[in-house]
Amino acid sequence: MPKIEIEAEYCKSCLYCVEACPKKVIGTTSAVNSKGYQYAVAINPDACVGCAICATVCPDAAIEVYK
Amino acid sequence: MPKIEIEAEYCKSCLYCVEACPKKVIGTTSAVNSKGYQYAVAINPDACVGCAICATVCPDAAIEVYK
Amino acid sequence: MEKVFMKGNEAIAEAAIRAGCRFFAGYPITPQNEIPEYMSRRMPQPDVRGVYLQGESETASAAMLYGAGATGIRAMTSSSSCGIALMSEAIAWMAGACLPVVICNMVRGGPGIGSIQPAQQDYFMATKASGNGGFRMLVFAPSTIQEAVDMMYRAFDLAQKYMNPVYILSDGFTGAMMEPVVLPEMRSDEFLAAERKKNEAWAATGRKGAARSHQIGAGQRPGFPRAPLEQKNKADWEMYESWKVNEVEYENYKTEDAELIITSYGVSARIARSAVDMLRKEGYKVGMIRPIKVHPFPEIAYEQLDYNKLRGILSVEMSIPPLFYYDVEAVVRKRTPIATCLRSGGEIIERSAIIEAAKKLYGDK
Amino acid sequence: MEKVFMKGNEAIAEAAIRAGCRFFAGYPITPQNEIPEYMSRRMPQPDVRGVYLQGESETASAAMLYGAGATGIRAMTSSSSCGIALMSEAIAWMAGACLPVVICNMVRGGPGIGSIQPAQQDYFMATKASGNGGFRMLVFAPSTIQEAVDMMYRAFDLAQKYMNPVYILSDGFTGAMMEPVVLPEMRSDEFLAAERKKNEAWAATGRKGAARSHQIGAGQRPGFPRAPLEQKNKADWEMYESWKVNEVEYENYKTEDAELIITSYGVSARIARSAVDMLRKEGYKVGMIRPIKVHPFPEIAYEQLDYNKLRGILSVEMSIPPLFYYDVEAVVRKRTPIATCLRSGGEIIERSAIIEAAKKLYGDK
Amino acid sequence: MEKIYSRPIGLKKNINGYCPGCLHSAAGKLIMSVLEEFDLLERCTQVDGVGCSANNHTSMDVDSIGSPHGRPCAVASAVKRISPETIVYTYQGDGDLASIGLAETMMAANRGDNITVFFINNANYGMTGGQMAPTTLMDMKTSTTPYGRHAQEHGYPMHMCEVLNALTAPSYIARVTCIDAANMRKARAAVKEAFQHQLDGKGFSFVEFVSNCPTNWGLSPIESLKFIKEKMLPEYPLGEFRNR
Amino acid sequence: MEKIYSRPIGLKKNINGYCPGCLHSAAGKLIMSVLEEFDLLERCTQVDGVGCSANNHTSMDVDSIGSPHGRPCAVASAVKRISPETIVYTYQGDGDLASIGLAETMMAANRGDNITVFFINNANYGMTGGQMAPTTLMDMKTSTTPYGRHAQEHGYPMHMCEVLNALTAPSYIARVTCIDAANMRKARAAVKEAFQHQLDGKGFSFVEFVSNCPTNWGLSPIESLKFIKEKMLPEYPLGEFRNR
Amino acid sequence: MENSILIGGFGGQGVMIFGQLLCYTAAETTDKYVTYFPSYSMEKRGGTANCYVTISDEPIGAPKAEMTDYVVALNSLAMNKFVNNVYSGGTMFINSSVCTEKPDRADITFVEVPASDVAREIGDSRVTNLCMIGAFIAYTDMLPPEKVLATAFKKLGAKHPEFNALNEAAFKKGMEIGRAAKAKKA
Amino acid sequence: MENSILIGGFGGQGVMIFGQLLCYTAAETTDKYVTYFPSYSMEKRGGTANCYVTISDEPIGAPKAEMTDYVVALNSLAMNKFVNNVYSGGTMFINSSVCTEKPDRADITFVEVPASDVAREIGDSRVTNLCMIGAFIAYTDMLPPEKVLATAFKKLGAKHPEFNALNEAAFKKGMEIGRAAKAKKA
Ligand SMILES: Cc1ncc(C[n+]2csc(CCOP(=O)(O)OP(=O)(O)O)c2C)c(N)n1
Ligand SMILES: Cc1ncc(C[n+]2csc(CCOP(=O)(O)OP(=O)(O)O)c2C)c(N)n1
Ligand code: SF4
Ligand code: SF4
Ligand code: SF4
Ligand code: SF4
Repeated sequence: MPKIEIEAEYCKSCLYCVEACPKKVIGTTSAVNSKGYQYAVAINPDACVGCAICATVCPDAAIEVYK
Repeated sequence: MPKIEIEAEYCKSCLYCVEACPKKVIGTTSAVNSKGYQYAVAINPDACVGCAICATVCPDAAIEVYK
Repeated sequence: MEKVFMKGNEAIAEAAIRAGCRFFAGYPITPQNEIPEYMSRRMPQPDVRGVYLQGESETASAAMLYGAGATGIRAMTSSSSCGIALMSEAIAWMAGACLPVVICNMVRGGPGIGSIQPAQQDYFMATKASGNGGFRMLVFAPSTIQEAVDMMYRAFDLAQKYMNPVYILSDGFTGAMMEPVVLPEMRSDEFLAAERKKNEAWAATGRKGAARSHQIGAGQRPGFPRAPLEQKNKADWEMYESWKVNEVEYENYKTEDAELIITSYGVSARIARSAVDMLRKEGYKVGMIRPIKVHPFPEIAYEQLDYNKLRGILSVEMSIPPLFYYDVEAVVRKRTPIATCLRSGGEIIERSAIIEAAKKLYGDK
Repeated sequence: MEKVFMKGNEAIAEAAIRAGCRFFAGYPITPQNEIPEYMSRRMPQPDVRGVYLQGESETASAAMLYGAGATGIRAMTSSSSCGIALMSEAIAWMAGACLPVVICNMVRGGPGIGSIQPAQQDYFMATKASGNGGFRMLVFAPSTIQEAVDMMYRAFDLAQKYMNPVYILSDGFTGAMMEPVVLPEMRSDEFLAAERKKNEAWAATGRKGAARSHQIGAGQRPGFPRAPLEQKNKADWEMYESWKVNEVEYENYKTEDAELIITSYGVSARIARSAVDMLRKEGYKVGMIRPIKVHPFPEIAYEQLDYNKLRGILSVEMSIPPLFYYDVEAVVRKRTPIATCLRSGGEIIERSAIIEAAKKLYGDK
Repeated sequence: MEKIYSRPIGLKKNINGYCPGCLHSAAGKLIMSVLEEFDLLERCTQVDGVGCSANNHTSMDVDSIGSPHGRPCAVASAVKRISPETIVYTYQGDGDLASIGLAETMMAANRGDNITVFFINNANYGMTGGQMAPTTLMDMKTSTTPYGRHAQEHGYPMHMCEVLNALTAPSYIARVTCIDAANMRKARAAVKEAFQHQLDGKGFSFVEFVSNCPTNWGLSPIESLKFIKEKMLPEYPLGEFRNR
Repeated sequence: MEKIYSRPIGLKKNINGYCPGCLHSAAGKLIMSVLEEFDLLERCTQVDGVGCSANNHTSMDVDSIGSPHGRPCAVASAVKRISPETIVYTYQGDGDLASIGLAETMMAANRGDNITVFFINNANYGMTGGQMAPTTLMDMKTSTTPYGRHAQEHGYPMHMCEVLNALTAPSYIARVTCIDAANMRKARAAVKEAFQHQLDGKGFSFVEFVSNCPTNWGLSPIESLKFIKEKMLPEYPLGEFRNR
Repeated sequence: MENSILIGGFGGQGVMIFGQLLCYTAAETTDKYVTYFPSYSMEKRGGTANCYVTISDEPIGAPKAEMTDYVVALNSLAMNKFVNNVYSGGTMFINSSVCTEKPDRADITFVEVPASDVAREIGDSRVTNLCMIGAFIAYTDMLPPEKVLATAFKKLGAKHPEFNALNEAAFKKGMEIGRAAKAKKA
Repeated sequence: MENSILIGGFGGQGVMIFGQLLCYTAAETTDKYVTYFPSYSMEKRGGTANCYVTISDEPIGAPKAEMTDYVVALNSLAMNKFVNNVYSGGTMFINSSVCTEKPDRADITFVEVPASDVAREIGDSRVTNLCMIGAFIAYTDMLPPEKVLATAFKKLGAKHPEFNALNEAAFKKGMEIGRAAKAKKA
């Protein structure tokens, strides 16, 4: 099953991945990282198809994708 | 009768007028001006037709033309 | 006059406008961005009707200032440290062409790009060599925003009086902080028009029937016929010498009975002053000499000291290596020990460090 | 070694190449054009195989030099006065980034464009503020072509030793004149390769398996991890202080029994020396102190004088206002009168004027 | 399970200094990714401009030279001529490359120096707080065009690709953007092509990134992408301008 | 008898400092002649570049500002904005305008500042002794290209009209030469047109003179004209590039 | 009397506005000397930002005090960085919503204000700082609360009047918290 | 012994070459100290050019001597400008083809050399300076004539060997004139 890993410490909460994911896999919670950013998480991981769009658009290279 | 006046002190002896004059009116003599230039003179003034080509090409505006 | 709570950079810009500045050219650089930004807003307003022009670089901005100076309008630029360094050639041209412009350096850490935090590492660049050729300028060193504002206002008149650029040596601290300030009155349009009119005797904005065409250029005195460069150099030198008599400006603070002198300028002096107060409270007989203009250097202030009574001088500045210190050393001539208290590279000098250094130099009370 | 009759500028260029200079960037400016022109011919030759790059300006040339410095190659630029002023920012960057480069200023009249004729009006710009941030350099001031050649040769080693730019403060006179000169030997390719190899410990030419990637930038010491700017400023200061011990260089000429000291540097000192000789012939006990490096300033030379014996010091330079004079004044500390003999703006100082001024200061024989 | 998208190894294991959503990060990611693919991470030198780009040296693990503002092309030209085996590229903002450094940029291009130039066009001076840049759009308000950019006073946006295209020497000129996955892929291809030109010794290669500055534009990251699409791209058309 | 060709009254009654046959003099003569025709001699300010052009202020009797090398356009922009009633023009060589001052030239053009720029392209740095300029022809030997200008090392000649034509704001761009009477007349027309643009407030106008430097080219004046015709003009085609 | 305050947090958390509201109020409604000094890191956002405020009866020598009477920390980074900048006997205000581990200093008072939580409840994270100010003013009585609020309306509400209500709510809630803390201490 | 010579004329008249030929010869064939200092005006051509040569047994302090033993004037401008730079008792060489009115100084010797005329006769105005050198050397005996001529061949003939004959002719003619002047004086 495809999956993504988001490194919370690299995420700045731009939400590009949230917007880009065709499967609405990604969202945010109230959790913040050490820099105070409400980082992105796979809130709907099972829907992931491994298209890597999220990782492609993530400017901060916080997302890695497995398939 | 058309005529040209060459102000010897302005002339630097580039000879553009000599070359340009269709009537071969202009040439040089052994005389030099205060800067040491062998200035142009109307050696053949009667041939002048007042076309002002010499004055037009003279970069140093040393030639004035009367008609 | 009403007090307003203002950022140093904006207060400086407004003071310049009130002094009659009607042209500003500059290029962004921290920590002085609020000066051009303020100018860009303010210049087009109906009570100003001046020109704001963003240069494509400091080199271009300084050239624009040079051009503006050549029109006889009141004009200024501002930048910071490495940006001012880039203006060196043009500043030398302006001094060479005797143009009455104002240059404001909100100093940051160096060398080179250094840091965007405040420092005082451009003291020599301002007072000794802002470009090639050995020219000098009057150099104001404000200690508070109020003083900066008052100096800006006077700077334009002095530039005009001496036909020489005037330099404001301030720093990112004074530019970035906020403080209540009383702004000077706005120069009237009539006054400015009259001043501009006077400058038409030499300004290069079209000959307009003048007896001779006007030529502006480095090495030439505006309005005078072309003369050998050395003659101009000599006239400049005479002017600089006259400044030593007429333009020296400094402050003695609690120096009368002082056994220890703290000497400092600009923002450091502000902090040092409060150190003096605290030391006084503790019973130390400490005073401060503060050059208000750092060029001409107020030699007389140090000459008036009673060296028999002194335990030493503490020279305080935000520069490592020290720079101001060497001017102090030159005038003190080993008559008393001089110690330094220094920070650099964007670090702000601490009052506690000054107090400590002063006590050490003071010895037993 | 064979003597060759050469123009100063060309001799300087050749000496640089023999010292190992393998990169030159510059922009035309009189009176130093023969340096870049010579370099453009010489660099491509098979015994050199260096890079000549004509910058689109002095700003660009200095940036190219900065880039070259970052590769660890031996590199230099040259220019004159206003051209050097334009390099101020980049020079500050090079000092900030600790790059071992050589900068040569063939001074002409100033300020600004001034004149194309020789002068010494950049003394402060060279010794006190070649850019922002209070950095300093070793500053050589050659008096003859031979000395210029020898200094150029040493300059590259010192730049490398201290990891700091070295400055040659020469002038258009020395550059334009011709004189027989003995050129130093050509550094071997092996030596240069070995030196370059050493610099790979910090040079930024691709990581090549190094433990850390290399970063060059103002405020950073190459090869060291990023540290606060103040720490770098302090290290620089320490280095400058060490120069006062290890790098002071001056000449005493007939000073032993002298009752009058002429002090001068560079081309003026050359002329002053012959004035000393002529004065000696007339029975005046005159000697000369000549700083060979003008930074660090050789305070010790003036400290060793017997002020009881002295009638005065005559400070000679081709700058109005005087500049070198103030350094002399600071170390002499009013222990004897100081007079000046000055020319400026491209005028060459006359031996007769020096002699006359010396006699006046000397008083009765 | 196979990793199909990884963080480029050239990026340090830290968060960089760019603002959230700033596409500076995206450009940097692509460059690191291509250098990794070409196995050039150990063979390259990055020449940073002054601007937000200065953040690169805290996040990229390659040799780098921070340059005087506007001078990266001059610095890079010198480095490349001295060390032709090094892959030398500059990374510059629009203030740096197209304003103060315009002469240096164009002259390196005109000399055909064998370097690669990455140009981040975000229509303002980001690091210093959003002043007008040569690339600022018409009517756009910035901190030094408080009443908007107007033709009469400020002239028109500067099109660097088009201007460079008026020179003879450059071998590759392209304009890309990173606003979505498709464009990211195209942008990466352009970065690759540019480096390939340098590897092939063809001379000056240039990639302009139409970018954003959410912070100084006063927009959220997502809004800033929309702004690029709707306002920036019509002014700055994407594409390959030259490929020799 | 009527005087049908006179020396322009803007020229002082002295010999200027240009070399014999140098077409700098010709350009200056035309400018003075047009200013006279438009009755602008008392209303104009000439901003001189550093270079042989510095000779202008000894020979032209108009207000003038000698500018830091390369910065005339920046100086002129400031003067014009402060004093819009003044006709402001710059006079610059190729080293000045196209090398050290390239950014200033292009940015004034890009701002559309209402000034006129005269550009004397003589393919080298005349005043300093004939070093390579951006405009130096291929294979041409100069004092800093002793082995000739080669593409690999020095890139290609810079075409300023074409480069400026890549910008939006300029209103008039033309290239002329003064090698013969016919061209002199065309050149004069271009100078006139350029000033007319300024008088009409249209913005940046630019006239490039393809010129000579007999001294540093090592040619007699007459030979230098031949060189222009045979070598310079094929590289620098004459004509109007823009006229809005 | 001289009061020195150091306010720290992330860029974007309203640190500078906190300081400026105090200063404007003091400068425009009292005769006191007032200075404000901001200090940024290189980054525009995400970096730390802090500012120094001094309100005094005497001219102010050092606008960036090394040691201050009060520190306000909007995040834990600032809390840990500046905890030793408080004079012994001084007070540190912490945004307890995000500052979880209180530092170990017995000689100062900690006032815990769950400002981020308050802001979230009110519905806009941007009012966190107003809540902190409310608490600070109520606890210290340094300036009249209504004057501070009026300044907030004037400076922040001018462009965005829609914020006035939110700001007021946050400020009032903060005051409650500050008052309670003060009562507890007394 | 120190000999100082000042040579002046128009740019392009070969003033610099005159000076350099003396210097190269002295530097390469004697043990003397030699300096050469050129001085240009801003103009490249048409302006005045002059240079200073010093040949001495001692190190040379002032390569640009204010007063010189010899002045060589290739045109009347230079003649008038520099006539007062000759030491009393010194000698001034003038290109008498173009310097018509000799200046009024009784304490120096004038050596009149119709160099331009000689050059014209030889058929190339560019050899004017070689004629002057010939006269100068013959009159002063400062350097061996054959060495000077050899230097001229080496430095000027390298690129243009066709000039050697013309140069030699001019030089020899100049020597004759110089010798005659010397004989007349003695
Ligand atoms: C000589 C000089 N001038 C000005 C500055 C100040 N400065 C720092 S970054 C910058 C420009 C930033 O704009 P840009 O190049 O567009 O890059 P961005 O930050 O937008 O990515 C400026 C002007 C400087 N550091 N040096
Ligand atoms: C900052 C600076 N750099 C260099 C010079 C030296 N310089 C004088 S004239 C000139 C350039 C001349 O070339 P160009 O602009 O092509 O004009 P030309 O003389 O050929 O007409 C230069 C580089 C200078 N005066 N100032
Ligand atoms: S890989 Fe595709 S589906 Fe999975 S989270 Fe990313 S964008 Fe969504
Ligand atoms: S795109 Fe990257 S940085 Fe942005 S929210 Fe997603 S994971 Fe975070
Ligand atoms: S200020 Fe603008 S350009 Fe700079 S990092 Fe932030 S968003 Fe990016
Ligand atoms: S050097 Fe060249 S450009 Fe200059 S005046 Fe002489 S011929 Fe003209």
